[in-house]
Amino acid sequence: MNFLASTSCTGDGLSTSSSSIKEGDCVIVYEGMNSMKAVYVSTKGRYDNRFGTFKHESWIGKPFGSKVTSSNKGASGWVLLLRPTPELWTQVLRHRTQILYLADISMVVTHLDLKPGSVVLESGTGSGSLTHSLVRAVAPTGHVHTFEFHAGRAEDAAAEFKQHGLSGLVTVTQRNIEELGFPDTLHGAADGVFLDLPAPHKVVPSAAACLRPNGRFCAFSPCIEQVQRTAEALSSSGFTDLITYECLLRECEDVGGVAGGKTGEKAGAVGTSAETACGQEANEPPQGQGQGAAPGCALAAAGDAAVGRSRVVSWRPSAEARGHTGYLIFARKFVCG
Amino acid sequence: MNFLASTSCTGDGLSTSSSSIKEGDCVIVYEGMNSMKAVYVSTKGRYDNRFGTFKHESWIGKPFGSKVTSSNKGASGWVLLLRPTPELWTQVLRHRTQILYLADISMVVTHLDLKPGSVVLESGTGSGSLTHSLVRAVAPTGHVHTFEFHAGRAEDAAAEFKQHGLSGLVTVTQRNIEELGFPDTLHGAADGVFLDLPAPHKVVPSAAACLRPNGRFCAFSPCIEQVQRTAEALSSSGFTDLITYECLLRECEDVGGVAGGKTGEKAGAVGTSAETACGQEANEPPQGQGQGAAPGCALAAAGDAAVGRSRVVSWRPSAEARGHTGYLIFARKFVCG
Amino acid sequence: MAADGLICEGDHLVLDVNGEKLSIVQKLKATGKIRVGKFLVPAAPLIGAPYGALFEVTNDGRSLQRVLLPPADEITRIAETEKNNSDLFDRNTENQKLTQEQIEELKKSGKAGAEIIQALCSNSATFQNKTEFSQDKYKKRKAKKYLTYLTVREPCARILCEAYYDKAPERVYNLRHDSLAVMMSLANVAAGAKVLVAEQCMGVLTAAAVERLGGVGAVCGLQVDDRPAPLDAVRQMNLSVAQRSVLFTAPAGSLLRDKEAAVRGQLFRNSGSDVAANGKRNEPQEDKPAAEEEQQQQQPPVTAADETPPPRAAAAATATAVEAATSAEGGAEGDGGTAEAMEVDERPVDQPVSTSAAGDGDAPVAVTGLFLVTENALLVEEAAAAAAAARTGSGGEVAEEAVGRPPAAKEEQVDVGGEPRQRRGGGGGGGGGGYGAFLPRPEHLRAVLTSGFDSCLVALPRVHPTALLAAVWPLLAPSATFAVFSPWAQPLAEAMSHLQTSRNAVLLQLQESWLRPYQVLPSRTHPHMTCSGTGGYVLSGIKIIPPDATPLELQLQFLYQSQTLPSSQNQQPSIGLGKGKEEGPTEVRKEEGQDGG
Amino acid sequence: MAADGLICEGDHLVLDVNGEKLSIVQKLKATGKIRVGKFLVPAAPLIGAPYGALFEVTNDGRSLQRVLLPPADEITRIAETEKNNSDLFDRNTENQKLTQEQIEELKKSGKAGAEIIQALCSNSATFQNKTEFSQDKYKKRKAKKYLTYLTVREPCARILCEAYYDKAPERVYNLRHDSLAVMMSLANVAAGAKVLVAEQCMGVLTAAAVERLGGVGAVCGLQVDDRPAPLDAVRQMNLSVAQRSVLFTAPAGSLLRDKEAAVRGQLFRNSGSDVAANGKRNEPQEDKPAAEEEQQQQQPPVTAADETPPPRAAAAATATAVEAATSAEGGAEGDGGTAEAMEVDERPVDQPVSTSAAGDGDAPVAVTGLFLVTENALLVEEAAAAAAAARTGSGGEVAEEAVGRPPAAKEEQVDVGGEPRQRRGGGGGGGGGGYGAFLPRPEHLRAVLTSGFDSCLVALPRVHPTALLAAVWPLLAPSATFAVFSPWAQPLAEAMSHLQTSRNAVLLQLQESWLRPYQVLPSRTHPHMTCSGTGGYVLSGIKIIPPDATPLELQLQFLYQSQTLPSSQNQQPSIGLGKGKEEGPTEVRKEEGQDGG
Repeated sequence: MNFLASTSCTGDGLSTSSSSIKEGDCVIVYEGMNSMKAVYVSTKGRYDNRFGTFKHESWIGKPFGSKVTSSNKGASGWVLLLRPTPELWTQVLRHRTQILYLADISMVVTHLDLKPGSVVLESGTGSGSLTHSLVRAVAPTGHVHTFEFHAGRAEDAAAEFKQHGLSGLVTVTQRNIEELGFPDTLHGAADGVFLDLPAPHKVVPSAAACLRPNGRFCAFSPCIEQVQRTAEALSSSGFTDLITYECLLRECEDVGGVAGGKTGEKAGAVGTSAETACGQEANEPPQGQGQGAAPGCALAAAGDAAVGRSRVVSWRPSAEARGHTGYLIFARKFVCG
Repeated sequence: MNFLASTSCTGDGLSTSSSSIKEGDCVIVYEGMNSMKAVYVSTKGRYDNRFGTFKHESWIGKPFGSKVTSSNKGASGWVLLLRPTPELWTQVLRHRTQILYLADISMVVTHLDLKPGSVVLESGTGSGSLTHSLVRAVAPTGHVHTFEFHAGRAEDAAAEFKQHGLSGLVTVTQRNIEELGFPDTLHGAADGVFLDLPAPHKVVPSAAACLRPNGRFCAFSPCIEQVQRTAEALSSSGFTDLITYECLLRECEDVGGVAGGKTGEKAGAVGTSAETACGQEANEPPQGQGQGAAPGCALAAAGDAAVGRSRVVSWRPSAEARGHTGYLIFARKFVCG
Repeated sequence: MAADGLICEGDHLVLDVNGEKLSIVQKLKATGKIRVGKFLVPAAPLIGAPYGALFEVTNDGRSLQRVLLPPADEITRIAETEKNNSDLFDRNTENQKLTQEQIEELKKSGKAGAEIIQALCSNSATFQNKTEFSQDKYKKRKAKKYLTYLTVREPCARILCEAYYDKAPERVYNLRHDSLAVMMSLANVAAGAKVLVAEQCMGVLTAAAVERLGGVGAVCGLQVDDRPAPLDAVRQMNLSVAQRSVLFTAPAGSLLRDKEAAVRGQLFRNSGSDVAANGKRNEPQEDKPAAEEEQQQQQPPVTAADETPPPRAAAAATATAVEAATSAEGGAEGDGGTAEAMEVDERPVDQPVSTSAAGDGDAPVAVTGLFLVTENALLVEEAAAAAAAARTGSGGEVAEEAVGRPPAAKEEQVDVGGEPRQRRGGGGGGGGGGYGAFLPRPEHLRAVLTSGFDSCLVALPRVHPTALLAAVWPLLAPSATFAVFSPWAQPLAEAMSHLQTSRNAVLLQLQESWLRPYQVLPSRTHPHMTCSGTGGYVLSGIKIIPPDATPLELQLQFLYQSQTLPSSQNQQPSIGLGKGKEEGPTEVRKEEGQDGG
Repeated sequence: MAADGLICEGDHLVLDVNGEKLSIVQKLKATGKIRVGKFLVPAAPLIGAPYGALFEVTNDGRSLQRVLLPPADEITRIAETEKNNSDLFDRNTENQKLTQEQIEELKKSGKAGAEIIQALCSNSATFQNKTEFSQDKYKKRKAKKYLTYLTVREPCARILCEAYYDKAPERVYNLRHDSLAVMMSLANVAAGAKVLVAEQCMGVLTAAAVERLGGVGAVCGLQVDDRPAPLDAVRQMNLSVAQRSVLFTAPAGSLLRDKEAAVRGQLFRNSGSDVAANGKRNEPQEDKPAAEEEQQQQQPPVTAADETPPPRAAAAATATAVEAATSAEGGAEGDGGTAEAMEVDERPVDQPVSTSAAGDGDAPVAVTGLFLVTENALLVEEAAAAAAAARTGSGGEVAEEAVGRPPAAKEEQVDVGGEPRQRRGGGGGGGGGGYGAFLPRPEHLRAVLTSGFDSCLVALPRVHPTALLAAVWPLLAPSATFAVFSPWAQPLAEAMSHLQTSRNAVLLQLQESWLRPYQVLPSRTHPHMTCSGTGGYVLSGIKIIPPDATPLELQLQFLYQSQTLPSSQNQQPSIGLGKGKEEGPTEVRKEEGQDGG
């Protein structure tokens, strides 16, 4: 019920429910960077992990972002309770299919030009990873029509959306879009269409029929051959501005600091070098060590003092990386009339 | 005459000529990062630029890496004279065609497993950018057979190799390799084959005939469709271990330092923090500011003191970048016998 | 109906010329001219056309003509060619039999671009021998020269980001559209959210946040400098009154002080004596929405509130309160007395809070929407300097210098788009304002001060992110999502390390978005040969209530739950900022006892 | 003949299993066994086969069988499928009708892997409904499980780099083969070059340099630490005597002192009194090549000197001088007295220079190839500390600590390849030596000391590159090309900035190599889904004689041209290091007056 801030807005358009946990809420239980679980809060519910047993009851009323301790006697185990977001959901959801991740999702939402009020079509629904982000983008007044070939997956997705309080914003339909295209009822109704199918080129004519003029199209394909066929189909179906992107997020790791706070001398040294910071050229970035303050910034000096500035930090790109997810081909429906 | 150290070796295998400039030498005249020219030294030669006139005569006997001043009266213009390398040549050569650059060249040489003594075939010669690196890799006992469709380009390349003293290491032949394949005389003679042609797949059978068992093949193609066809041809011509790479060098720019040496206090501060450097965890990189010395390194402490360690440096990737050059497909000739 | 409505007079536009170059037109005038490539043509044909419509510059270069069918792509579909270019030397000019004069004559004779290109091809000595792919390339190159197509785009944050990045990447610190997209996701910006934005990227992040809220929620543009940051992107979108109403700007200092007052429970009482300075303090009033409604009724009828831009006052000299409240750009056009309207937080204590634009009438709240606006700036400076000195031992002088601001805000001509633009855009939906200033609605301010911001976007690359995050930390609600942008990785890595140690945040990630555009054409598919090398770095995470909070920290954490500090902090007006430092990730450096659970 | 010769007993090999995993075999024994995937099989079939040959593990998992024809790739060639996987759930085990017991039975029955895979496909409930592409994927996955192919590769620096990177990237600091390739280019490493290498990446850079020289030129492995760096990669290649002869190792301190002596013209005179310490100083002798020839004659006849690895002594206990000179791994196998052979520069002054392995006979030069080997280590320490203190004002303690080394070199088990290996590899072509130590030939030493190194490779990520470059700078000839590797960009950026300011180098570039492997299959072409995220950063440049050298600097520059310093530096044994600092980019900080010309 708490997935989107906009679904729990009061009259003034500002959410009030997001601050504390209620029954029925989806909570992301954080045990570690790679150990999170989605839990639906019920008064009788229990959460068990290696650190102990946690009673949901004790979570209710706590603000999201809180640490809660295990109810075992004498146990000191704890977990964090985070407010769900589509990004967290992507990390905890049950994989029914391969899913889209942050980089591609962000590109799809942004380059489909989705806004509150937009109507967007999606096929297939898959595990609903992207769908949550689409819903977030078009809420509270838009709608996502999502289609899934596989009946079981369609059902699971619909149940999930309902549990997340999104039923009013998304409709899941079981349908073979590659063979049948989108329903006629959606013709001329969509601001955006997104396809993640083995043969998106087959659906291009139907997508063209559904899109309003200037509406935007996107297909995700792991292989370049699919993109080539989709591009051909788009060119011959009244689309323009074709552009194919590949987008990856490269993570930086090994961000380790030599902990500061050891010596008074250091702080003094930092102060000395900070003294010269204002003579720094404006075209230089802020410097955490040695030179910290951007000139003329009211917060920098105080903030840097707060930092202590005695830590030395290094980073490098992560050694293991996602090398490829897929290509995103975008196009715009030509504005004829 | 001075392009390769190995061509001017004395009996003990160590070059002696590289230290000073002689008549006939190719010299890279450096005026700036993006302003370099190749000049062949002759006693009567002159080099003119906006800073003045430079007489070659005054260059002779100077060590490579020297600064020379203009011979104009009262002029203070100067240039640097660098020893030529294949990398510098790539930056100064006259473009007769599109050329290969550092990243691809390095991959080709390394993944063809070229060593002194290797025999390698190249088509086409183009502007000779890669050829110089191939020659460097196989010298002093190997050979590069390079083929160029265009007669004029073949002649130009041959003249260039002669001027660079490489005639004994490289043979240029005018020949349409796509139509005719490599000459029969080279069958079974090559350790490596490199193709940069519009339709490399046509040449795969000929390449297979020329390569020794376990010999390596590489083709450079800007478009993926060419790679796909080449891969098909390789699979059906007794090649194995197919792998396609794309390699780019990403430049870091904006490396600006806040010049140090301003204050005595700074040096003192640096000393203080260096003092704690040995307590630094071994898994941390060396730190230019604040923490400088790797533990237990004889040079680090003294060196860091030398550095002064009062500069703060920032960098970021260059905003404009080469986005793509081409794909490199490598394969190995199967070892049957 | 088209997805993005029709082009109206007064709209801002993004012009896309030949799919290559984006430029921005502000306040389209039906009688004006616009620059399209190298041509200056009357803008009239655009009015009433749908967004996304295609136009062509006529052969004489003097007018625009609507193109109603997609132009043929003229792409060769063959997979393989029997020709090759091996015997061609690239000597472009020598191979063309037509002289430059002849080409000029063709153009003057009124031939269509397509005809000229045909003539060029048939008069090229080498064209017929080129491969079909090279012929395509040749024609395409010529088409760019002799055909000028214009697509008119509705300005949205994404396309404005692209336009800025292409034209003047340094003005947006290389913030590329993909990094922007990722930040919006990671910060969970959506309708209903309360978003804190601190940026100096031409307003791109603020615009994106406003766009994503769709009129529901609140966006606070935090002012950390001595003057409001430029919000060009916000002003260049055709926002409706409803959309724009979510936005307000606030100086960091006053917001922090308001926050502190809120947690002390003193926000809505007139507590005169507890602050050294006193000024007019206006009680929040709830008549604001009514005022807005009234203003909307004064406007011409609109088809859809969300899609039609509000009318804008053409001139500013005689702005009345009502005009100021609805004018987007005109409000503070002048200088002198009018300019003061935006310096809400900066004026000396004894100068009364007033604004020439909106000082009376039915929008007084809009003017003094920040509850504690009359704090003496000098006091803040001194306190900050003292705090800094106490921490560094010798940093006092620095702090003072860094905090110091010129006595009067100095305006700069910011002309990113390359288009002529006004020196100052006007205020937001709530009232008139100065350069970059939008005044808050009281319900917004109350909401963000009591429950905190859900979401935080930062792109102030000149300010160290550690410092900035420490400063805004008290404003964020627990479980708030944040995303910080910088073109440099190192400061973000430092901030990340700091947050890791502090244990005030989880799911910390420092990422670089890597984007690759492709050419997908039959037999010619490859990534673009040149591309942007960097789109910047993004540090993201989620604020938490630190698990192993010490008693002191726990005490401070309770502030979020509106408990009262045991000791009075009244004599220390810097506590708003000071708390940020204590509360922030500064002091907590412990070993991770348990892997997060 | 195959391009890479035949596999011989005693060779080192790289095993490539199913094109997925590389492992290293050291000193192949005809009677031994090797691990291939999950199987341990006799190595005998490998002997005499050509490098690059393909083998298959037999069905019983007990032996290797040569494969003489390339296995069919079994790749579907269709472009489009009419099927789709939409109604399949991925429940691998449930869909397979064969039980694990049945599969085991099939295996025991001696069925070939291909037959088992066929059985699995026909017993899969979903196989027939899968798309052809999914069928390929399924078969490929099963093939990896039931078929084990082995390709035997000749170890070269590139493939060793790949093997280390895959197995233990942290041991090579993420030095990836493409970065290695770029460094070789940028440093202009080629036959005839004089290459200075300072690395701690398992010898990968040293091995690559030795390989590229092909027996012509010189490679000096610089020892900057208290003990020689591991050179595993060099030892794991099947280098001929000629190839290996180019390599020697030298402690930085002694090389710098030798350099200083060389520029004073004192290198080849017995200058006893000018150094506080004295030891046995052997005049260089030119009878070394003769000794080498003699040793080669004692070996069995070889077909091609370059391609056949030298015989190696199996045991080390009774090593004689001759054996030591030709043994690659055995020389210093023991400990105690034998181990001292490698500590040429480290022993106290009053201990005579000797080595049990090569202390007499016809290779005395090899033992004392560094001309000034008997410097008192303590003196060096004190001097370095004093120099450091003089510069930093307070760094003395640090310098001492950093320079200080344990009295006896402590060996570590370095087992990157995961294969059993000897604790110590032996010396180079010139004589016996210890862990990582190869003694120089006098003509090499003379050449690099008089004219300087042409080329410099650095990969010592734990040492700040600014410091390292400053230290080795005097050893480089003008116009020398250098390439410095680090997994971290920041230290390299600092070094680059330093060099930019110093104006001692041009063409400075800081680059990151970006590598993308692709799967190219019909209708299934895409970059690999997972790949290595970083291959490190490379700083490169060319040393020059600084254009605006001050008189002092000019004076120092002349040292390169073998001129004599006006004042005697004899009483300052630290000048070798000290000069590095003065000569290096430290002191010269000027504005660029003219754009390089």
